[in-house]
Amino acid sequence: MAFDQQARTSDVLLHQGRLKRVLGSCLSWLYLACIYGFIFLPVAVLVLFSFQDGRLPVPPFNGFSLQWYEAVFADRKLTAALANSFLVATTSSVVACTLGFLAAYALARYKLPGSALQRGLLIAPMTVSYLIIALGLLAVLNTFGIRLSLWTVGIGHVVINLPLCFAVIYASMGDHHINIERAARDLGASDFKVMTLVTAPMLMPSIMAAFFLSVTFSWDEFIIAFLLSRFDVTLPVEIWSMLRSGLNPKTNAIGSLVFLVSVAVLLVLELALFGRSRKS
Amino acid sequence: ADELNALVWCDHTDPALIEPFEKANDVKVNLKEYEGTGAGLSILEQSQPGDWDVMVVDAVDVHRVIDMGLLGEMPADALPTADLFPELRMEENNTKDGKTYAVTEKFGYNTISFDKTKVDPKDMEDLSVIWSDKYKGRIALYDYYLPMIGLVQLGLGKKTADLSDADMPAIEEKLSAMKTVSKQVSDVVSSQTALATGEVDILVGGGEWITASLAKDKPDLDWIVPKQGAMRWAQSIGVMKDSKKPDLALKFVQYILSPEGQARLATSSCYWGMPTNQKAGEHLADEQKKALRWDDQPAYLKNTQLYPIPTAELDQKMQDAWTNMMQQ
Amino acid sequence: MTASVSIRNATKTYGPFKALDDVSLDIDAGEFIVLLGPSGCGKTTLLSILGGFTTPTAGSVLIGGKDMAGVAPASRPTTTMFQDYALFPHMRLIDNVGFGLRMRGLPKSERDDKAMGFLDLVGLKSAARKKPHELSGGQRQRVALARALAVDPDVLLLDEPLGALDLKLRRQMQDELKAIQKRVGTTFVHVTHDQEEAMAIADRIVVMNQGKVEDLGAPSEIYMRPKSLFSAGFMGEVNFLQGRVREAANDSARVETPVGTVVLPAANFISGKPAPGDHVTLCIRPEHFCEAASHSAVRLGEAHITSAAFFGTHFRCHLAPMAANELSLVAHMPQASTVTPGERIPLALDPSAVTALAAA
Amino acid sequence: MTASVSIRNATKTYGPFKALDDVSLDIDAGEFIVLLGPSGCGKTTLLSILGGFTTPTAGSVLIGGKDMAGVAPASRPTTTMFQDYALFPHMRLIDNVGFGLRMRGLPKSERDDKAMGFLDLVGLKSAARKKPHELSGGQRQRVALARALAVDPDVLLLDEPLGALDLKLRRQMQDELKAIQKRVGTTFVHVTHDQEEAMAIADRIVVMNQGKVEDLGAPSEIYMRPKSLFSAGFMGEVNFLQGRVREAANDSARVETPVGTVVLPAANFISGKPAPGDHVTLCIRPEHFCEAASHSAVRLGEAHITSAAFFGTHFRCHLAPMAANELSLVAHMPQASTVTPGERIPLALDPSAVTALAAA
Amino acid sequence: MTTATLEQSERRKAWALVAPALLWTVAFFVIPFLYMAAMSLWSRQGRDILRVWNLDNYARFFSESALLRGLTNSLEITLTVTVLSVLLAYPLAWIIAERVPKRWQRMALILAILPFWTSYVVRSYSWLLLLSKGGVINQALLGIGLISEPLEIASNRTATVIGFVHFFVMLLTLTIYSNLIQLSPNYRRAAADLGANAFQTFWHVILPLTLPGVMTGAFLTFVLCIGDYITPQILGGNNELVLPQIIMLQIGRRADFPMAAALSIILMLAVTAAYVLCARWLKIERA
Ligand SMILES: Nc1ncnc2c1ncn2[C@@H]1O[C@H](COP(=O)(O)OP(=O)(O)OP(=O)(O)O)[C@@H](O)[C@H]1O
Ligand SMILES: Nc1ncnc2c1ncn2[C@@H]1O[C@H](COP(=O)(O)OP(=O)(O)OP(=O)(O)O)[C@@H](O)[C@H]1O
Ligand SMILES: [Mg+2]
Ligand SMILES: [Mg+2]
Repeated sequence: MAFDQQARTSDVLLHQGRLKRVLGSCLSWLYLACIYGFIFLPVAVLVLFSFQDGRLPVPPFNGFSLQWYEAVFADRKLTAALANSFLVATTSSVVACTLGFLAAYALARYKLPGSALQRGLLIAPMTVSYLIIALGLLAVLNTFGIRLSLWTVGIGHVVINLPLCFAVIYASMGDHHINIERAARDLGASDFKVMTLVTAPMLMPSIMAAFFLSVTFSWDEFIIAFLLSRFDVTLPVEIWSMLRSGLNPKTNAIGSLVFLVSVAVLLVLELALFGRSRKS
Repeated sequence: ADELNALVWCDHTDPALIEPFEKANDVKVNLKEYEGTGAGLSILEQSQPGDWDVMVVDAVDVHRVIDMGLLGEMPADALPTADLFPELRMEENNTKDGKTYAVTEKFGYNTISFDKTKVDPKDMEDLSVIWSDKYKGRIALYDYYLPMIGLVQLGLGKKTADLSDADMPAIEEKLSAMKTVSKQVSDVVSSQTALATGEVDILVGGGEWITASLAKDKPDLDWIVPKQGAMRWAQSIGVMKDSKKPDLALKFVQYILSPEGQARLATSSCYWGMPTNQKAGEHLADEQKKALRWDDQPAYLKNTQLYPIPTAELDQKMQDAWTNMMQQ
Repeated sequence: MTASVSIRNATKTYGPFKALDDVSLDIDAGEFIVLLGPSGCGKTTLLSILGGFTTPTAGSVLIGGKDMAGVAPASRPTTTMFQDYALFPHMRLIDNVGFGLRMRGLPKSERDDKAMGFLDLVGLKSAARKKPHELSGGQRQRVALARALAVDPDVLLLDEPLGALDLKLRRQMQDELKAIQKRVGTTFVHVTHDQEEAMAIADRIVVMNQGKVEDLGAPSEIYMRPKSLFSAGFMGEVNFLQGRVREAANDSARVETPVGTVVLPAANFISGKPAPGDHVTLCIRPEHFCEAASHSAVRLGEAHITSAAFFGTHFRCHLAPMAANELSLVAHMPQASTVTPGERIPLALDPSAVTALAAA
Repeated sequence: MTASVSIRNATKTYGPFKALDDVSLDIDAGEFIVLLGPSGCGKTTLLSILGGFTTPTAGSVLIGGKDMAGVAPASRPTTTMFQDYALFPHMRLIDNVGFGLRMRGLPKSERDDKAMGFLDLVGLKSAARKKPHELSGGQRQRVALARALAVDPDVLLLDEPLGALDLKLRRQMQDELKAIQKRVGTTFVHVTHDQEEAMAIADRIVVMNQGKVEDLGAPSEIYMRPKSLFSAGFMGEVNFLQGRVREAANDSARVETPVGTVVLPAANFISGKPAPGDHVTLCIRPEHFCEAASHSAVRLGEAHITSAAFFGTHFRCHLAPMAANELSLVAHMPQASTVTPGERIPLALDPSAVTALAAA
Repeated sequence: MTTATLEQSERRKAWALVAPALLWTVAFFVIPFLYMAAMSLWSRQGRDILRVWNLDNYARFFSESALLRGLTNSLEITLTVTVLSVLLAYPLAWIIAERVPKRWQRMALILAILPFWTSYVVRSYSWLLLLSKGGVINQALLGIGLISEPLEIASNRTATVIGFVHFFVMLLTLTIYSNLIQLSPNYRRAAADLGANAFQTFWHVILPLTLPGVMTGAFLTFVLCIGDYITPQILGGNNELVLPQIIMLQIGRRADFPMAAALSIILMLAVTAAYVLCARWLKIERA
């Protein structure tokens, strides 16, 4: 009985604290709802009007139609641009990750003169606007008479992604890995084998993170791709010229497609990575 | 397969136009699109000689390109000059010293487009509506300084061909007034979007090239040539002097000027416009002809003027005036 | 299988700082040597000079009689077991253990067989397909050992292999380590800063301090007859008592201290034969204070107990001798005794257990 | 300044898992209580229930006689010193220590004065303007202590405050902690998993295991008369010997074991009065095997020394009794003795030091 | 002898490893940048580029109000965007880290940055459709009677800012969240324990501790925002030009590379100024 009484008074006390907490969390959820609304509004509209029956992706919604998706798949320029984007994104990311990894490895493991300066230099492009990078490259490529192509776009994308890859991989290269590499060397592995059999696999999570970040950035990058390409263009540039050449829901369709595919890839990755992180 | 590099306006990038030529000649046509002569020349400056085979350029600017030594001569008899609308042969623009460097391929008008249910079409007959307060905040200005300044010149009751330094102060004043009453200054798609969403009701600088492709979905969109007249745009196509494949390039030009090519170009996905070859009419559907207002052309041609042709200094001034207007 | 090690005048400087200062050391084949010393004294530096990860600034290392100068870690007959085990986190245990064999070009089936054998040796055969993060600390340590042994080194270098384990597991692993060393016969050089661990496993202990070797010998030798104050203090709790030699005979000497006079055998004077007038420091371990009743004990008057704490096997007391009130001696009292702070007890000492060093 | 604490039937479940299982505990005002137990036994959970960071699933906490249900951490008369110290890295020491006072609205000059005083208490007055990252581990720990004491709590909760320090520093900080507690008189509830630390500082030790209190009492009580097998094993090394009560008198009982028969005082039977036929487990600490010569000792025949290691104050030996060869007993032999593996020695035992628990 | 060569060969190896990245950065970033800096000192005269060093471009920049306005527009918009984004993203990150149950946090975070993976260009354009007079927002608000006249939120600075904020809220949420969860929960407990209320805990402890992360994110926002061309071009309605748009005009309409270079250098100086202002909070370190 006495215990019961006590439990009840403490319940009352708890209740007052809880009221405040409930109010606080209500506000939190409200904010959450609003901001998610804000974040998803353009995507929702984008997807909705990709099914628009008619030429105008604006209200009112006339009805459901897949015609614009058909149009996307029939558009060989668009599919070519998709392929180009994929090629540029993966290639430039592989190059950026490789260079970033090697540099991070050297700077984290060896004492080199001016290593702070080198780190600064490698990070520097991160603090410069893409437009400036693109213009500088354009001017130099012009001067040397190098023809613009997907390659030059790729070069530009490596420039912007290298600092990113370097920073991410360098950050994960803790001193606690030194002994693991030493152990490998001690057991007879050559420098190359240490790097390929031990260091790189060990850092795979962050290398993959750097790679996917870099793919994301490259995939969506416009200004460099715009200024440094000529005939073969990447998706954002193609979309840009589609947008300039007239209004129609095809852009919505391609935007929605890219979104859905990215989300699918993301989910697969997330499941794979999540599965792993849960194990460890 | 051979490759042909063409520097073009966006209407040429429509596969419906290019693919038949590619198939017929087993070539791949690489297209780079640009907007505005300055941009085109800028691309040419960034290129090596021989990079380009064909170029499309505003008819009024052909001489600029010839003077830079970029365009090559074309055999006049290889071109269907006789089939073109007489007003569009434009010898003074396309030839120099008796040599033909380019040929006009498409034309249309920069004038006033509007939503006829939202504005009084009567008001559109006078160009001064573009700087009057009546439709304040409901006007979009097309973002290309040459035709826009030309329109202002017309609105001031002068001829574009006479445009000189002395006209600039008056023009700048009107530009400023236009900016004040306008909602936005925008490129093709933003203009279309703005018209279609009701963001604005009037587009200054628009014409059939803006409204024709929307005709089906937005039948209320209309355009008019006001009583002061309007700008006529015309684009020419020519072969580059340093082209490594002049024959193929000429073939391409011939294809574009052929009745079939002309019909396709006129109704290209990027924007529609009148074909210069009168025979193209046979290949156009009635509905398309109606959207292009095929039958009204004689009247329009009479009451429209070509873009002004500024000197380099005046061009700079006009651009500055335009930029100033936007920043105001 | 096993080899002797000889370190000659090894010095390692980092800028102006001497991490290792003219160290010489001879290790017999098959010996279990422990390098003992406080953090930063140079133990890891010495070990990595042996392993070839660090090049000495001066001096040389001979393993099995061969000079190791310029020989890369991989080519040395040594293997190192690192403090943090340094297991390859992305490989299964069997691949971890087989890594060295793989580098030596053994075909997969053969190296898997051998790796299995070594996993069996350390009792982890059934976990061969797990990854390191699925193991406990003690199990990881065993895998690291198996991996190091798998390449059949002559000398195994162990850098604080038990540092990360909790006390109980640590004691257990010490026994195992010692047992395995006996079985394989390899020379073990083991680094630790835990003197109990050193005593539990070492054939010989090398006490290091500030880059120098302070003491060297079997565990009991170092504990009972430390050659330096540092060594005495590091091997366990100790009371330092300043004294002066009053009389010196051939086999014993009389030392005057603040708490009384003690006669010590001459053998207990580490720094050489005592002479009258010498200043010495007596090292007295807490457990060497004994009940006055004991026959061989020297009485030193009485002392106050200022504080006492029960430590399981004994009470650890702070004593203030009546003769020198300002001194605070630490003494162990038997578990069975009843000690109450403030109490007065007779103080006595077993002279044979006292070591006399030259005064600092 | 100080207050008593009473925990009544506290239970905390996480889903199906009982982190804390019906724990009741009374702590006197001004007492130094140590919660001792292995990792995961619920020490932190209990502490954070006291601090108010966790709400118990059932049961109640009284501090100074007042029920703490629903009272927020800030309003409780407790302060917690966290395992990772949780010093605010962006504040100077003086601001860290003064933080609690600032939150109570003290004007700056006053709180700086007070903070200075507490920094002085922990010997860090001169570092007042430094930031935490400029300090060593031991110094940080002291700042955390000063910060916790500055708000003048009745009860100070310490979650493994010494866990991150090395052994030597740890022993030193233990002494300081104890001294400070004596000075300020605050009730200390201190969590650790190091039994030496617990013995060195506690007035009373609470031994916990799997969410339950296993044993409770003064250090010597728990060491000498553990109330459970777990408690016996956790407080130090111990030999468990299975036995059976043969005869039971009023004040003693005869227990038969594999190594011989022992007569134990009835008081040594923790689980109640022995009756013939009872199965018991005898807990024998290694130091309780003694020289057979001793008068009170019970002889247990002879034993082989299977291995021996010098441990400074003693030799730690593994013995195989002749009577039960499969057993392995751990015994401590005196420092002065000479033990050689393989040797046969007489085995004897001091029965008064043996505890008998109900067999597991 | 041997020791020296051993160390030398180590060093040579290390150089060989950094060399590719360094060379790439120098060849495709440093040299272009220097080249551009040099070019900004040339000038365009009619059809030719005058390769004589002079300060004409800079002089022109400071004398022509249209150009100068470009910089001030850029700065105003960028600062507004940065501040707004931080103000919106911080609470979001905080709620995800604090209020959302642990196992849903990852999900919530991914959800918050999911639109990142629609094409940037399309997304900006989508905002245009949302914000215009006949667009979804105005129609909806008119429909429920909240407003009687459509809001003027398209084709002006408001639209540009909204478009930018949308993008950077996602970016900042990610960075701020990762900072928040790295904080030991004991900081919060210690503050509460010492008598701080929720607000005080946040103000005195959580905020200062996450400031470096916030500043790093804010600086990145600044850099990316001030250099962006797409959003203002699509959403701004050309009613005011920002520096990148003016730079593109120099190239697109006149091939005036020297002027474009000069404007780029000015843009760069703005970024440098921002960097200097928040440098003491920025950190790129190894774990
Ligand atoms: N690369 C280096 N540069 C400069 N000083 C170093 C370097 N490596 C080690 N030292 C210094 O040399 C001394 C000895 O280091 P070492 O690692 O050998 O100590 P240790 O005895 O292993 O200590 P611990 O028990 O902490 O591991 C230390 O003071 C350390 O700071
Ligand atoms: N929030 C939680 N959710 C689920 N289980 C928990 C939670 N907090 C603690 N536990 C579990 O409760 C048990 C007791 O945890 P507690 O932190 O009290 O242990 P501890 O005795 O302090 O251990 P240590 O010495 O490792 O700190 C552990 O098994 C732990 O996994
Ligand atoms: Mg070390
Ligand atoms: Mg804990």
